[in-house]
Amino acid sequence: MSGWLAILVLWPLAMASLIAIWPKLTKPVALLALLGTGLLSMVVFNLPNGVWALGGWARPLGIGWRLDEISRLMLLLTGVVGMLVSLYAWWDSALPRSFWVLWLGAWGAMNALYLAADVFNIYVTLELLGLSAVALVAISLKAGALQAAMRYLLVSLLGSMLFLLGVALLYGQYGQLDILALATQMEPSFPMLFALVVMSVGLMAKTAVFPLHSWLPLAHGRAPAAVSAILSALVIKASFYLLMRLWLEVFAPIPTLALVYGVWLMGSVALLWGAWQALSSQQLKPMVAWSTVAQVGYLVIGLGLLAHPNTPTGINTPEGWQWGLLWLMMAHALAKSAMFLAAGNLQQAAGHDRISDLGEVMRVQRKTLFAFGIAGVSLAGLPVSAGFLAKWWLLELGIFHQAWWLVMVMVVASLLTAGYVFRVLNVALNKELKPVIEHAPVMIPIHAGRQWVVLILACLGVLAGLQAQWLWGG
Amino acid sequence: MIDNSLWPLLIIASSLVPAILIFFIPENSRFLRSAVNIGGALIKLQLVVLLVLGIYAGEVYELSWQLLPGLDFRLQIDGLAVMFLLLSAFLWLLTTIYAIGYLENSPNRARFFGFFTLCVSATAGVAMAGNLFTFVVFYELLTLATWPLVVHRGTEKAIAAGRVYLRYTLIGGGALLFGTVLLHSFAGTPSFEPGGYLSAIDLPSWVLWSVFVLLMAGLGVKAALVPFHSWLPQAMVAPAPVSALLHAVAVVKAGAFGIVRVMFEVYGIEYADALGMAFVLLVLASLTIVYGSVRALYQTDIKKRLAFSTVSQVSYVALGIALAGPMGAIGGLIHIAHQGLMKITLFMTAGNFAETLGVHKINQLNGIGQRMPWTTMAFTLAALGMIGLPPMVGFLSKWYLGIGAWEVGAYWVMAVLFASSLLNAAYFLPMIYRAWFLPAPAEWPNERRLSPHCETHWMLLVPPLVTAFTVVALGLVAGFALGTLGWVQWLVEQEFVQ
Amino acid sequence: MLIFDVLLALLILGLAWMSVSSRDLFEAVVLFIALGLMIALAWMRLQAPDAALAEAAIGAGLAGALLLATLSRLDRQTDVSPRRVSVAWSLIWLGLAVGLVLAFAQLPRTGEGLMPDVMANMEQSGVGHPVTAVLLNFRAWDTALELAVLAWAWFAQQALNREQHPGFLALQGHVLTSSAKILAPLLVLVGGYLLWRGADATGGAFQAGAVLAAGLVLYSLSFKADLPYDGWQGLGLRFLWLAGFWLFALVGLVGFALGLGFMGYPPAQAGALILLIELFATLSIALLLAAMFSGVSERRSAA
Amino acid sequence: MMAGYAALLWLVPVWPLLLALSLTLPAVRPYGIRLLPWALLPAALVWLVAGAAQLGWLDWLYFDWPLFLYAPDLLMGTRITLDSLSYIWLSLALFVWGAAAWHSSWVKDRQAWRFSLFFLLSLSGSLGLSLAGDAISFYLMFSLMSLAAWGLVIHEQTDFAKRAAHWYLILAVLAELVLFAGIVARAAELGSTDLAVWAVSGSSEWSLWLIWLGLAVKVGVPLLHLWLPLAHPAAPVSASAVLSGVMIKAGIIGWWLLMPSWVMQDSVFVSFMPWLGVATMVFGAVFGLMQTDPKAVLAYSSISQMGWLIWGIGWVWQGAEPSLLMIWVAWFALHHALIKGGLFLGVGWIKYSTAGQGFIPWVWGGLILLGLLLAGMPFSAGAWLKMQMKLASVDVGLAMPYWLLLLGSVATVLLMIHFLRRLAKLDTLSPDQAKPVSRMALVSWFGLVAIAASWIYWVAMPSWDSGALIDALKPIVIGLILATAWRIRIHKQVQSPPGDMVVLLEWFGRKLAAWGEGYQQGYQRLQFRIGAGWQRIGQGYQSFLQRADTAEKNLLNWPRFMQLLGGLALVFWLLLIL
Repeated sequence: MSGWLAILVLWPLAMASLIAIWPKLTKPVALLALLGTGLLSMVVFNLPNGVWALGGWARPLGIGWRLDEISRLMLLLTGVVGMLVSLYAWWDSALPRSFWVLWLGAWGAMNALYLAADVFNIYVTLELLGLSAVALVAISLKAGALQAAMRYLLVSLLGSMLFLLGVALLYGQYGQLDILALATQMEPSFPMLFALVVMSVGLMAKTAVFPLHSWLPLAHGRAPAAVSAILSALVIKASFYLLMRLWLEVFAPIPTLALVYGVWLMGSVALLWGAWQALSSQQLKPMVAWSTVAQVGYLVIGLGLLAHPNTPTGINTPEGWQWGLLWLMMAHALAKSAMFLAAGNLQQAAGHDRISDLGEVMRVQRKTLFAFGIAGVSLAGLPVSAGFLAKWWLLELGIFHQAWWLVMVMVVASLLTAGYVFRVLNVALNKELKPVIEHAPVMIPIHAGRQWVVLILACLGVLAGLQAQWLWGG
Repeated sequence: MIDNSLWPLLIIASSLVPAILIFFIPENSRFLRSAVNIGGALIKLQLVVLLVLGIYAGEVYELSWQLLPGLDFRLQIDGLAVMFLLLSAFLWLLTTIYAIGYLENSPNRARFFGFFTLCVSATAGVAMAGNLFTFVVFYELLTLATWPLVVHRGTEKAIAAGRVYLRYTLIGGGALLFGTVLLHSFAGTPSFEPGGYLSAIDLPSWVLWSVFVLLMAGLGVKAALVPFHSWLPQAMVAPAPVSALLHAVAVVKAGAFGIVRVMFEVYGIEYADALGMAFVLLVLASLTIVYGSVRALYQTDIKKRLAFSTVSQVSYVALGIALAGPMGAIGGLIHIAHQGLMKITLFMTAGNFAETLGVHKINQLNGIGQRMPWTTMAFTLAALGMIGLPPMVGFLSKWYLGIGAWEVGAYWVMAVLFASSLLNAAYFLPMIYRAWFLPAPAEWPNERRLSPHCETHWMLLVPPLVTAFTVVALGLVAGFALGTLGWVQWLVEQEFVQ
Repeated sequence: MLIFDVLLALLILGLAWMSVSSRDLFEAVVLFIALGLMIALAWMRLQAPDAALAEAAIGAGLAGALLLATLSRLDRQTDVSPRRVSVAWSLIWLGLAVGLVLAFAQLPRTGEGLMPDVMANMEQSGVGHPVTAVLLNFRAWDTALELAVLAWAWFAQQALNREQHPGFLALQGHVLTSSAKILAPLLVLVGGYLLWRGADATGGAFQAGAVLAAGLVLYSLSFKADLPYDGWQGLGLRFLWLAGFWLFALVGLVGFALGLGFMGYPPAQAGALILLIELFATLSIALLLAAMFSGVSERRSAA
Repeated sequence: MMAGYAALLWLVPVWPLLLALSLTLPAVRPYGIRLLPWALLPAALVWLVAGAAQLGWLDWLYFDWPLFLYAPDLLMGTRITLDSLSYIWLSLALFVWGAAAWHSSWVKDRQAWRFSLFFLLSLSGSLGLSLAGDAISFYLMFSLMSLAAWGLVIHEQTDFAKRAAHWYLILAVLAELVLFAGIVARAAELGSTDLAVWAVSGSSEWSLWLIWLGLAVKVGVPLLHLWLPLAHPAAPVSASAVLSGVMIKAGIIGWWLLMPSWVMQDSVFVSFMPWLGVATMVFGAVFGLMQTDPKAVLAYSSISQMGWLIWGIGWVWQGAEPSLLMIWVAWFALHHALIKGGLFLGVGWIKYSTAGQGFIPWVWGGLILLGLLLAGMPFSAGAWLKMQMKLASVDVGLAMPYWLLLLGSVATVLLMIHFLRRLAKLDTLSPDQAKPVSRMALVSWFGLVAIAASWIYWVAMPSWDSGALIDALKPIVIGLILATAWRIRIHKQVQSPPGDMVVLLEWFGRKLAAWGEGYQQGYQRLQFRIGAGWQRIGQGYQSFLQRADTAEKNLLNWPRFMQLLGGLALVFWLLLIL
């Protein structure tokens, strides 16, 4: 086992601790933290696969860590997006010091989570992550944010508890907690069915899958932009990643066709519901947040497609179809973080985020606007972008399963996505739209670096659409 | 010498890099921007000309890499591509000059020229796309790059038009994507090849037909086939260079070009004919041709009339392809270039009228020939070409289409051509008449002195004159091997030889 | 005893329901505290006195006090709107409860879990009690992360409290003050005992920390109006918040450096290291819990 | 030498185009009219050299005769043919256009350069099509000529001219398109555009019909002639002269070149063309007599004369060696062209001069001479050609009662009498309205008259026996008697509007326009209704969007959330055990 893994987890936590202990060092330490963690994830991404037991105890007894293609990619994604968002936050003077402590804690927790191959350990990391994330939402201390954080806290705890319940059932059934071992022993039985159900529901609540999404637009819409970006791009991915592990690995023999159809339905409704809300939203950040609800629908559909009993595994290249789902996560993470950060730039500059009044600000912040546009392109699955490839993959698999209605829904949802993205761009380009408020608000200058960060994130989403090959090493 | 596989990238970069540069050039550095603009256009033209020679010498230019398992991103330059490339590079240069003259005093130039240039990259990509997937990528990219141009003026009307444009093109793009994925999951996405690749695979007929319907719906939107055409006349609120480029090269041609690719190099025209698809397309194209012309007749706005004329004229390409014979194919393919040249002339001259004199309506054209003889002459030549009079290039298209129709025994298509030409005459000749024969008004709606010597700014005047000259010259020397006709004949030989 | 167990179980359920369904918040909090006590009893019945103690200290004591503190800041304490019990709601959760029971009922009874493994490795663990071995050695990473969770929970609270008045309601009275004088040292003593005992019997850092924290809270409740240890905001205290986790992590890293794998102990020094870790963990836990309870704000400490 | 000559040949159509191009320069424009005669320079040179070659004077130069040029790169392969037939077409064009070019100085308004422009374009087309050796260049030249002539027709911009131009354009474009369809069809069938191939290869009847029809408009076949009596009078005189003298022949040339003249014997065309010819002769005359404007009379006379050519080409096609027979028809065309050109220009002299000018009586003399020539007086080309054509047609085997032809000749006589009478009735101008006289124009007119009277003696040796003379006199005598009888007995001008059926069509057109407006209104109503429908859909969409908030509030409810959570778990469970 490489020490890089431990350092990857401990580094952000250490930096966070430093900040907690010496608040005066916040800025330099934060920079050190974000660069270090980002680079470490790149290093780890290039490590070979492996499974290790912590503390030298053989796996069923000790806690397992593992590095495979999926976790590596998740780590990289978290590292890159996390680093860029952190840079943005670094330039955002409005964020309090405690942001760094909490965010770095969440970052460390995510890294630990992706490495963990032990359901109980995962639970613990999930707790750390959830706790930090909830606090991040409320960090602005606005009344709405606190209320949203409260709701998020309850949902998050509920989700964790349900997960823990499943862990207990797993332990009760097989007497161990190691994912790899569980996966080999798994057989359908009533307790296992139940475990799958409660864990899935719990994680879905944390991922904000329709109809358990209601906390998300509040939390993500009201949190500071950097936090929203982190939550939407990364945090919900962590719980979705677990869902993916459970469905496709731990409980792989259990999901039935009926469940798959059910999940498709949920995803489809999520897509339409989220799009509907996003289209009707009068404010920018809630709109972007609603878009997350919709996009989670894609993730869930993707999961359903993969869990479909007929899905061939291992066709084409190394690990088969699962790449698409990862790709989808990556596309969404890049695009959504860019969008949220862009929204943050606009909101801070204008002092509000009423879409119809943002025209002036958007025209001034050209880079931000452009980034918002191309992030929207990736989100809507228009080429060239990672989102396009991901959507291609979804459609292809949908057609493979001959789920025509699903394919139609996905295409329509893609168009709806374009609809709400371009609604914003329309405002930017419309010179005749008069603001509701007569007196022009003073525009607050934004650090130039923040515009660049947004642009880089969005461009990464585009570039990723051009070269997906390194992912599977083909 | 550069590796052949780098050429496609060079071609794209030659407009992509300027585009990115332009985005970052400050609004007021007029000279720098113009230099980058024109420099890029010149380099691209130069590259394409070299390519033409290379292709003629039998060189192969391809570049591909795997994007997803079983899915390649593939660029390849064949004769068809290079024709479209040459057209776009040539017209881009002219339109850029024109656009500089047209827009250099208006706001948001960096944005405009950036997207304008980006749009050409996308067009180059469409031309060079080596398989259906790559084609879809660039096709959609084109939508995205052109949208900011359509709404450039930022008026409510422009925004509304942009909305309609997006609605149509994105939904069309969705259909196209669906069709492409559908086809991919049944037949994979091999590269385009003359004669098509589907005839070799035994696919169920419902797949073939659904794919066909989806692809045609997707391509038909951009190619403005009835009933997917409504966006086009609305998109006329865009600045004149945009209309010119949109209607002549970029958007509608991308659609038409896609139809060519699909019919020739995915299905294979003989296979499509045997399946009955060619006939469906033929009927659709015929309907569009007649419908567009009829609607054009009723327009009072110059640009709107031209737009409906585009609806009608672009379908000549589809018509030629759908005739499923070599002669028809020649007619369709040369019309890609010919319609481009003629329509861009018309739009640029219309833009000159609007920009110099504030003339937007047809009944304001009276006597404009005396005030702006050069512009009006260019307009006249292009309009006569549209009608199909020799020696303008329009005649060549119509000639080969007619021969193609007769060749395959589709006599009713002759009637369509006849009706279309008649209608073309009916809506273009009155304009010409007004321009030259009626007395000029005492005062123009909004006259501006753009140049002390010329009738208008030289940057506005030269491009349409050059294209008008090309319209005549290419028609006159049609037999020349490197002319459009010669080139297309060479292409069609390849297509129909096996 | 079966009857008692059944009654206890029913009482727990009944208290839980009443607490949830109560319209008056104060009543609900009181019922919640009672519930905590009953659960502590249940732990006792399950022969887990350490858990029982922790539950009593945290679940009933600290949590109850926190809730009461919160209550004092709310305007409306009684929910006057009519409440309907939704049939669907009840049925759904009833169904799930049935499912849960069925699921647990169907678990294999023979499963011993990891117990054989644990027992087989007790020798190398450096401690005598299997639970401690699991918590501090075999699954040390879990425990370390739990300590981190605790620390970050406090950070989270700090972040949220940074501009607000600390949520503490002075509950003190003379009775409290006098009882605190007696109880506080006792609690410290109990804590130390639990910690030391953890090596060989049930007990350990968490329990000890919790009890210590309770003592601290009690102390602060009785002597200070709002902030129990204003002066303890110093560097040392901050170190101590994180000491438990970082000691763990550093030992883990040393283990890695020695080739024992991350979170591995050198077998020879395992016992001593674990005791050291436990000591600091206890301190961390106690301080963190106490701090969270009293809700120290940075600004106030700075002022 | 030959190369130079070939280049000269190319210049025949190109040179006028270059001159036209030069008119785009404002500096050249004032000299527009004066340029016109120079446009014919290459044509004249070619004519001279080729004439000399035909007479054998250039044998020492090894001059190729006939001459075929081929330029593969130009258009889709362009061919120029100069043989004895195209030489006749060329001479015909050269003389009439030449005279007309000199006479154009009457056009002296501000837009004169525009007249020159169209004159040059049309001239180029006219010369070019005489030499065309392939279908495409024929079509190109034909349409160039036809469409450019529209500019000549409309030039005066009076209401009458506009109306005439309107009809001219409609029919010209229609004809053009029909012709195009026919040419395309033949090209598709034969796979070649070389007219030498076309002449000897048959085609489907459809394509031939299309070609025939397209050209028939130009020829002025009854019912398709609508434009002709409008356009010829409306144009300035010099334009009328070329319209009636030269351009109208393009139809005949086209028929000859584009139809498979060598294999027409059994086609349906040969069976009706002679009859159509005779009908046209009579038709033109009848309607001509009902005109009051002398130029309209001349226009109808042209229709009538075209009858002869239609009739002629009808039997030429039946012959075994049509190209030899065609010479007669071509000569007749030349004959008519020269005379008709002279007549139209003469009208100009009468119209634009005042009575006091000394040359007017001479002009009258010339006009009467031309009238007699056209009527076929003895010793005239007309009489001799008609006689020879009759003989040739009998040889070929055309069975047709020849009194019908006599009828045609009589019709011509009557028309000429009518024309001169109407001309005499023309209002005289006051001296200040008169246009200045150009010496060159006057000379060219008299030259034209002289050539018209004498050319036949240059190219052929007509021999006159008494039978021939009597034959020639017959129609003149009958015509005079009839005219006198009419004058004595009826003495009434029966009138028909110029363009006869056009009036009907215009009435129909107005009706159509009214319907069109009704349709437009209906369409607008429909659009309005559709717009309203869209608006309603839009409003529905908006309110649908607004409902989103309420819908979401429902989900935000905590109990609802918990219910959903539990419900979802149950549903999953059910789905798993299903």
